[in-house]
Amino acid sequence: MTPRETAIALEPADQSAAVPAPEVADEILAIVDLETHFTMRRGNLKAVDKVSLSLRAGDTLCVVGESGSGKSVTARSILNIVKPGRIVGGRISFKPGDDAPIHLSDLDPYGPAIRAVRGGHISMIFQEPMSSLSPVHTIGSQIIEAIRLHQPIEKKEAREQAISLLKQVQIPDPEIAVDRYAFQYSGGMRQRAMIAMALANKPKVLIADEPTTALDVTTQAEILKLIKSLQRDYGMAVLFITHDMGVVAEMADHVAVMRDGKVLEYGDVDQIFSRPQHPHTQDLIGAARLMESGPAAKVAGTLSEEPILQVRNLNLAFGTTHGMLRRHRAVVHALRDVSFDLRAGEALGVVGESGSGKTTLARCLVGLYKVDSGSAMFTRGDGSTTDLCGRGGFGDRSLYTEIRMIFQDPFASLNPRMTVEQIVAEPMIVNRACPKSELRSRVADLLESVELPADVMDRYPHAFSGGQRQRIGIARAIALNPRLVLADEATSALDGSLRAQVLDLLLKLRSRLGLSFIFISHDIGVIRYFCERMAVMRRGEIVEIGPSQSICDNPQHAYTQELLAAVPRADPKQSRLRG
Amino acid sequence: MKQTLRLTMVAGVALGALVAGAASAADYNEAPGLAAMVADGKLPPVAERLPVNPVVLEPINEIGKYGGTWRSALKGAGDVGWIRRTVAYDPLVAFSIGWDAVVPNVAESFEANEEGTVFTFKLREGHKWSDGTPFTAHDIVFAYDYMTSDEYFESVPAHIKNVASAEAVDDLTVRLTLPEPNGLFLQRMASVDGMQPLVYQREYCSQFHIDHNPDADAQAKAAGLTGWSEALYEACDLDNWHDANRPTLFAWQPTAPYDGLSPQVTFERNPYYFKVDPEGNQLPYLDGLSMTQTASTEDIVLKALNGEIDFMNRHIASLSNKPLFFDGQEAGGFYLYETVESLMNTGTVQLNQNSENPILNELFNQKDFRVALSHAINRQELIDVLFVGQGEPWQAGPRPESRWYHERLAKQYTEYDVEKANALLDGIGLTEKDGDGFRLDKEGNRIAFRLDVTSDLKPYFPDLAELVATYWSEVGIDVDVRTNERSFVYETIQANKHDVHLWVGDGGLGDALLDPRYYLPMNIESLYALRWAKSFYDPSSDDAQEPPAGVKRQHELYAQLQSSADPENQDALMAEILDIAADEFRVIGISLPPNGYGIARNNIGNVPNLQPQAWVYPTPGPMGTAQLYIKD
Amino acid sequence: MTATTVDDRIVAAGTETQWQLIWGRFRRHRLAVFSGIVLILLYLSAALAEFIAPQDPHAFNARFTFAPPQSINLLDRNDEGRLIFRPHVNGYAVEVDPVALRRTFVTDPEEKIPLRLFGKSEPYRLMGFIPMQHKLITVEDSRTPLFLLGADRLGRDVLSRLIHGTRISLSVGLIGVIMSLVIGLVVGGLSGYYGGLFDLIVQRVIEFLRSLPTIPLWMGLAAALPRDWDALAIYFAVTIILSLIGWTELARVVRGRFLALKTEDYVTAARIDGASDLRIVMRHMVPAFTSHIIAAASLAVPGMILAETALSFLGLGLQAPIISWGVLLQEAQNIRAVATAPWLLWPGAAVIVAVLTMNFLGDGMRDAADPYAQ
Amino acid sequence: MALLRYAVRRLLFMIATILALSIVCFGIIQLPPGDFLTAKMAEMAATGDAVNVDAVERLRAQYGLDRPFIVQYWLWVSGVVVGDFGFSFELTKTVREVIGDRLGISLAVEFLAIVVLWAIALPVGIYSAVRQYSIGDVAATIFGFIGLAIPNFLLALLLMYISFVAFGATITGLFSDEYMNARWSFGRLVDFFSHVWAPVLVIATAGSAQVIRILRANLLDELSRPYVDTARAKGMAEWRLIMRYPVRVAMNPLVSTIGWLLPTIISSSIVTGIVLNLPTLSPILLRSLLSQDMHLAGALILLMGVLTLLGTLLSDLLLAWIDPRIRMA
Repeated sequence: MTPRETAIALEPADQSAAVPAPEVADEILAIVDLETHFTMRRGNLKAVDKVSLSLRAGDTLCVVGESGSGKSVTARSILNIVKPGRIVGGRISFKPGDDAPIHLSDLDPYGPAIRAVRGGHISMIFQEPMSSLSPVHTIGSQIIEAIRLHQPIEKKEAREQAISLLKQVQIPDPEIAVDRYAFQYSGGMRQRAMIAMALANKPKVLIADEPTTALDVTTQAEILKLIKSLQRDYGMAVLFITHDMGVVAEMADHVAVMRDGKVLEYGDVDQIFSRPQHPHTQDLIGAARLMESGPAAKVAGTLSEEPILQVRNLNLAFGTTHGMLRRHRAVVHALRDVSFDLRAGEALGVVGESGSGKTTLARCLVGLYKVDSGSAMFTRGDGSTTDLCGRGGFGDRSLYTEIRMIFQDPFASLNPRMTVEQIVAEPMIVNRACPKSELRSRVADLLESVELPADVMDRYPHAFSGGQRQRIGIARAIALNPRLVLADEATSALDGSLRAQVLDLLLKLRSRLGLSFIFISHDIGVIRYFCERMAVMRRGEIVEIGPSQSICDNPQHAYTQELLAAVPRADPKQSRLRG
Repeated sequence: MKQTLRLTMVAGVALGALVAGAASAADYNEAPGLAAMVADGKLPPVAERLPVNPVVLEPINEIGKYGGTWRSALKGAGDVGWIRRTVAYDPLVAFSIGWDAVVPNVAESFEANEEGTVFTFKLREGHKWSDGTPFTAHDIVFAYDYMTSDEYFESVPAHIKNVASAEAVDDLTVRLTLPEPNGLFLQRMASVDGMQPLVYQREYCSQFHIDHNPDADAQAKAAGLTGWSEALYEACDLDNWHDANRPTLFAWQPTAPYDGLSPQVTFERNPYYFKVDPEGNQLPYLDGLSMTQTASTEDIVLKALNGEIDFMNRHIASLSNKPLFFDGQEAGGFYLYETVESLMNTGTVQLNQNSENPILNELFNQKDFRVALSHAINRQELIDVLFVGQGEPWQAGPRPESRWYHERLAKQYTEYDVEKANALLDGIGLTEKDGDGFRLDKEGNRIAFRLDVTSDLKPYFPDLAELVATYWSEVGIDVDVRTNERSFVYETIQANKHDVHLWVGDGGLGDALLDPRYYLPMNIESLYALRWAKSFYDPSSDDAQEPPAGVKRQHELYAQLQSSADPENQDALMAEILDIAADEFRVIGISLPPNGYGIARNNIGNVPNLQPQAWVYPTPGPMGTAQLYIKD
Repeated sequence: MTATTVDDRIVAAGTETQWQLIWGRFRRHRLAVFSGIVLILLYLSAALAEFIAPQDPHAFNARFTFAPPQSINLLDRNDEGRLIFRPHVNGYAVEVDPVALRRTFVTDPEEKIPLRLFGKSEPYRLMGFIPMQHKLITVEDSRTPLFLLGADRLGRDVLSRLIHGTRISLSVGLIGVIMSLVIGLVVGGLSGYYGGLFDLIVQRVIEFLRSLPTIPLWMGLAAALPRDWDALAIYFAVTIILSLIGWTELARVVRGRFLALKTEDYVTAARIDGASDLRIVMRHMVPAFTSHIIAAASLAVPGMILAETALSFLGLGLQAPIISWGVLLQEAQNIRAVATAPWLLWPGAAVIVAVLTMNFLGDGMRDAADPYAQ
Repeated sequence: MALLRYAVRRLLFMIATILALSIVCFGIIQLPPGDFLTAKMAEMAATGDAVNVDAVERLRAQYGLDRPFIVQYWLWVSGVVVGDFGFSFELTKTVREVIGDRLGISLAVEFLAIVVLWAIALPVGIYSAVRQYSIGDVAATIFGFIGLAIPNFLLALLLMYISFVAFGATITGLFSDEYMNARWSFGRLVDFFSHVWAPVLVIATAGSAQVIRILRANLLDELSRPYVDTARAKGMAEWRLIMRYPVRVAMNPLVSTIGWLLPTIISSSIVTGIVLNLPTLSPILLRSLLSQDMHLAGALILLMGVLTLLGTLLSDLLLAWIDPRIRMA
């Protein structure tokens, strides 16, 4: 670490608190020894624990960390909207150039002084553009309100400004769009509208709290590009919160790595990526880069040529009705002529953005949805074949012993009212796969194979973190010695290093148990890391299918190319947005 | 005290009748409002509006003055009884205020033939309806013709049923002929139903009659009614006050009709009313009445307490409300006047001696059983609990003030004596008891019966029934008391399905002759022996049952009484009926009800004190409500 | 990488069952906790009515009709004039006012009626089967008056009647809700789980029932009850009538939960485990909404209690000699009682307390019903 | 257009419901033993007036009460279809006249009650959600629920007595004597409001708790939504943003509560109307039920059911209208 960096990025756990923040040139925002606490039932949670950061005018500072690291709370502390938490220590100073610095943390969080800063000098955009916009007010009225809160102008004039803001964020037909509601916008447009609102009063600082996490990767690329270009136009400083090292590499001038409410490391982006100091930073970068390699080396054994599953011409259309008015919408073709083969022991990745039909495909294959036409012939352990999508299909529940599923959301997929033992044992009980007397030891074995200690058996899911829960879900999936596992976004809810751990666990199990996988993900990196072959889906169709590596290296379909191009690389040198 | 009361009442009546007879034409005065109308030529002068020989009403206290409104209240849409009592008591012949004589009223005079079958009433010359048209014998004949025809919408009131024919001898003379002698006919004509023939003005009402208006039926049906008869009935009958256009003879005529919808029913002075005070002032003194229609008794109570009720006792003057009104007198500017209770009992416990249940029937028909149950009741305690000690133990016999007071009937078997009761019950063979101490009947079952009671008539009934049941359980008789809704109770008793019935004691004062239901089974309300009663009033009915000798004798005596026109003879016959009633002891009484009360504003004049309270004698009607006035 | 990485901190012991978690959340709702305590006391006094009530609720006393409440004095002077702890009430001097038709009561400071805790009483059976001879509060001489909340028109002890009324009133609500619950669970569950035409019909029926004005419906049904039923049968019939509408709300809640749970991942997971429909419902769905149902049910109880009083007000429903709050209030629903014997309104206070506390308790339970929601 | 189609479909369904409702209504009235005439006779006996027994059979035939249920129902309902709601035996008026006389004032009282109900429920609900678990929340909640907890008749009775003792005024009815039968004028309006507050208060407090509860729950949900933070980050003042965003959103589902509030409102207005002697349909309904005046009672219950259904429909349509998510999605 260089001396300057030590002064700013502290190791406050063991160092004394009161290191004064040095003056930094062009500093527009200074956070010194910030402490934000939440009062919980079981005591005080120190969400932000003596954090010091500095943001320079026109600069982009990325704060990166996994969930629970305190990065969002730090961002929110700047504008003091941390309810129900409270800032208990430190100082946040906003230094608008010529004027005297404003000590934001000293201001009454409901008072007019801080309200003048909020949305005026410092704006903020959030992770969920849908829920961050009022559902019952037009986009226009929300932007107009933001304008008129800080500028004494007439409604009409504010409306003109709002339209021009929408134009700046590249929303088509801004004159019409201004009177639309959030639900009439697509996800990317909503985030653009949020940005427009944040820019309404030409702020000096824009705080972006994971603004692209909820978006598809292609949309993410557009939004990042937009932020970058607006930053230049407006000369703003941007404080960018993210968990994605790829995004960091694309966006940052400076990087702060956080964990457990503390800043672990701070530095220039190139330096962070090329010479990370802290092991956690190294982990994060390592995990991000891991996804750029294929699986072949990691899986032992050879692939058989025998297909375990032959999917032919699956079609499924939803005639959706929406809302109370039950107005019939256009039919949505969730699956269109989907065909592929899966060989025994192979992992096939299905990649696509939201709405591409990939999850529908998984649900059809486990009998949760009935297809309109097509078949999925599954070769069972005894050599017989069954059409998973046929009439009889899952009427034979014993199929579920051979085909198992891992869910995306480790919180929702475990019954919170059952102990780990009950959850993992449930498939064995209902399928009478294990004598009662041996259940407990079998569960212990399974937990061990997912690298959890056996003594967690009597605990409830709420005691576990996301990664641990996903392991429990995996233990449940392999409990019956299945032959085919469908993993539906199994790692999407996990942050970088955790994701890698779980993927490695799955790889281990895959080779040990000889499992076949259909691995569904929106993250092409994950697929490349885990699957020999991948299928790219878009609007219910497979647009391209083939070996993962060759698709990634040499995509044929335009959509695949677009998809690959949009993936941020965890290497600032490859960044397309800077310079 | 009671003796004096009775004397004064009789004296008051004698005087009233005397003055009424001695009316003379003089310079009449009228209300200022009417005088103005006369001056404007909208009304004929008062002398032309009054009959040649108006009734001179001797005021109870003093000559009044004109003006003011009498405010009271109606409970719900079916409270026509209060209108009858206040506005509409002006029959051909009326009860004296003391309820011991029948005096001329609308009729100037009347006479009966010796057999008591033909009654001739002379009307007053120049008597006019409220619209100024002459009131004649033809109006009465019109009413009788309709009421006795098969087309009459309701059923025929009893006093009309007995009229064979009505004829107009001349414009001012009407003659009623009865099919058989009726000694009580004049009393019936003076009763609350006596106005029935006087409300059908021929000119107005004939428009609804098919004989006079061929379109009447179609018009009625167009209005949603079942036919012309209903339309006529609705427009003109005594119970109906929906029609403000109908001319009347009463002191006030409706302005806002009582149709169940108007929140307030109002009446205004009838400029042609036929009574004057001794100074020649045309009555009534009051300009009008207003009655607020309300669904809630408590609303009326509150209005009374707040001084918004001028003179009233109906609905509100319960025993339990008395302390409330007593305390509220000063604040509300009213006082409590007393009424003489006409009921002879707070509760008549009627064991159904015509019960369909053979076991109970046999038990109830044993006099010793009834006597035993009577002795088992601690009447003094009941009086203390329910009536704050007011009243005395009393069987079902006429009140002490009554002409027909019968001491033995009233007071026998009233002492509380559990031992005696047990001995009597043992004596009729009810010696076996079950584990809970209840006696067993001859088949070895517990003697148990039901008492369905409704709280609608008297709020204390459920309590009274409970207490009686408690006392009886102490002598081994099990009574299951149920508080029930009144129409259920009514259905049960009509079908003679009841074991025991609890009601009050009618026939305590002047109504003893007309309604001696508890002294002998004679009408549908004699619920201790309905089938025997039927053998008297409806012998052709399938349900009629031959009564035992004593009751049979009573029926004979009452038939004689009804056809006797001689009051002395009537009294003698009544005395014999009561003797038999005392011997038979068929109805168990509880206690003599204390006098009732009502509330009157301090500035209301001529409020009667100690007037009898009854329905047949529709209190306060017989006082002549036209003499009420508002003091300065 | 090993099993013990950064992430693998176990945040809590993690062995709390759902009910322990619910309790933890529930405790934060102070009003609900307080209400729960009050309700426990109410139900206790209902269960132990015979023991707690100082007198036989049916015993009348001619001398003390409309006697006002006596207050308990804790201290007394002994023979030497020193203050000592001797709880007592004062006797009354009673006069009959024959004009106003009432008894007037003047507290007699000389007559001191000492109170005893757990004193001997007439033998009775607690809850109908436990023979006992002691009561919570007694007076030495059972003929001396003890009317802590005054007496009614027959000289019966209002406090004792109130306590005995608690038994009926609180159980009407409870039994009614249990009945509603059974109907609501079956109908709502089937409708929510299977959906389709059955769901459609059930939804329409519920909508229809909810559009019926309740009071006329109750009136019609209550008036139609056979009169020769005994008191107990009428009591049950009344609760059935009350639950006739009540079940719709519960069915709605159950259906809603079913619909929500059906799409939960862990229910899908159970299906993929190969669990049968019955097992999915019983093992995975029912435990998840039990707490919601209890909360909804506890919110339905006060409605039933109020309905019972409303029926009594209209002269339908339960009738004396059964003692319920509604029946007791029936005696107080006149100006006379409000003006001259306001202590007859105590059952009204009991209704208010019960309804309020049940609402708060229900709210607290509902807030805590899903301890896993964030 | 979709709104229109939706409305039409709902209307069609409503007609079917109303038909079922009419059977139930007529059935309810027929449930108690006896008929109008037994009830009438019993009542006369109970006021101490004499009963004219012979009339019964004849009148029974006149009114058609001796016919089987289904015939009576058919006669009634076939009239209802063409707008003839039958005849009130007791008031000897067509049901239409009776209802026409009282409907306006009944609706006025109920409408005022809903307005007041909201006026109580909104501030209490908002406050107790924004300040969840504070002392103010506890106090506001108790205040909001006390009206629910007091039986309507008791509250009405107490108000009646308190206003008598404290102000020497009887607040029963809706008009003083001098305005009772008068035409509408300014004076009468003032008089109306000097009376109507009591029943409106009773009815409103009986229903406000429900609304408070829903509003509070909705608002608690909405308060934690990100768009609240967005508004905060814009620099809006706290209360202003709460009123403009989460409250505005939480209000939407409340609109649809109007529909199912109606049965509560109607039920409590029946009891209140009786105790406070309002010239509304309530006392008439009670009386017609007690006297088994079946056409009138049937029509009134039917009317209430239809009003409830209409209210539900209107509030659903209103919700669709005010909530862009439903209107335009």
